[in-house]
Amino acid sequence: MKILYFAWLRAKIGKAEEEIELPTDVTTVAGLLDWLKARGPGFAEALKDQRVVRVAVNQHYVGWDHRLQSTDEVALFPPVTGG
Amino acid sequence: MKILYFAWLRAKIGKAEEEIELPTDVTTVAGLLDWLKARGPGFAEALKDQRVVRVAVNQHYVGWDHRLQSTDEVALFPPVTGG
Amino acid sequence: MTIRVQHEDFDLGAEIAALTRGKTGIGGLASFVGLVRDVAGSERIAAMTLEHYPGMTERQLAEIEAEARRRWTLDAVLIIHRVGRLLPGDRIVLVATASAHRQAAFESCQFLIDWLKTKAPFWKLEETPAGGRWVDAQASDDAAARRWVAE
Amino acid sequence: MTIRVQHEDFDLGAEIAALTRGKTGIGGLASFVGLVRDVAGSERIAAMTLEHYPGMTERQLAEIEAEARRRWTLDAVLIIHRVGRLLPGDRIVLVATASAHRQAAFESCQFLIDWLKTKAPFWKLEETPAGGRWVDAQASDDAAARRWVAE
Repeated sequence: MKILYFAWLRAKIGKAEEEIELPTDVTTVAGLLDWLKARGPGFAEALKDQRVVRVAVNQHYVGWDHRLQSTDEVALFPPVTGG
Repeated sequence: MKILYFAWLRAKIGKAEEEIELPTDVTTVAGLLDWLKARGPGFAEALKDQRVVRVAVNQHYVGWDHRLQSTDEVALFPPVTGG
Repeated sequence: MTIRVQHEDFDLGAEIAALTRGKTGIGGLASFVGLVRDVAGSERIAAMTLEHYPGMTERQLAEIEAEARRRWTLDAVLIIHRVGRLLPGDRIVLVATASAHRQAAFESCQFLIDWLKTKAPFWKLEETPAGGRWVDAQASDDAAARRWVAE
Repeated sequence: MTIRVQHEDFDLGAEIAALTRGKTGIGGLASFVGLVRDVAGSERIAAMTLEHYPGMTERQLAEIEAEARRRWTLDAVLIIHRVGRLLPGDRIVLVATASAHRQAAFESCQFLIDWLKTKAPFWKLEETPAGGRWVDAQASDDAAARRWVAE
């Protein structure tokens, strides 16, 4: 699974994207975030307040309950500030 | 007194402007319109429905009761349609 | 000059660039361009002639601009209105407002065009297949202008 | 192309002329240009870098445009958003809509910028005297976007 990070999430996590092997017990977006948070202090810091984390799967916004596929492109980013 | 006519008021009256000598008993805008209407069929036709006649004195909108001076510039025109 | 009544066309990009140049406090610029349509109701329009009242028109536009500046904090205001004979697709009017915040820019821009349409002495004569026809004032324009009074 | 995400600046006049050319049913064109301000709160901004999510950004903008076209009868829509490093006074975004009637043009233009600001994946990094600072989403932008849902 491809994961992309943007803006201050990217800065805190320290990378713009990565390929991960999704553990079989991680099936939803919420599960993915919990799993990511345990991967290190940068992840824990970036994802500690999920109210300011937006998630897109295959370039569409999704909620915490969204079920993941191993071929998905997942993106994590803060609320948008363009315009 | 200088009087200006615009748009279809000008077309119906047949002139864009004229100098008139204001009769001494004509003191208001309403009085002026009554006096003008009696000057000929073009005037009567142009001024028959005063709901669609706007009046400006010295380039400011005024009401029917506005008191006139002999040195005023009076303009009569239909509701505006610019923009 | 922030208010101009002219026969010539205008260059939107150049006008807006001149309006905002050097003003780095501007966050948003709203603009409206009115164009000559080729139909009015069910009739084809071959051309449109715009007449105005020189002197009073500029004065009214200045008053409308002053009112907008009383109501909103604006960094720049521009009103250009053409007169004379225009063809379908031709630009008639440009209204642009700039402010630190976009809501003020949008609202003041709408206010200016709404009030311009009901207060500034311009008149349109349309050329239709049946001959010349003076455009009637629209009740919808009066209603649009009135919402700025009720507030 | 009615939707573009690009590093380069844009020429407002040329873009609008191209958008309306030959479309003589257009009566009004509303546009909004967002610019980089030199202050944010009390801090001076030396520059601003805009980041986006290539692919999703264009997709979101296309969805926002489609929603505007469902809600209003529009003759033309244009959205240009710049990315990369910009300086105070630089143009960030252009949204323009054209319709037979000015109210539809104004409303749809406001709708597009309101929804763009809360849905399209762009992020701003400001350069302040204290260093880089990611811009926070504004509650006022959420409120502006929500009024188009309640209707």
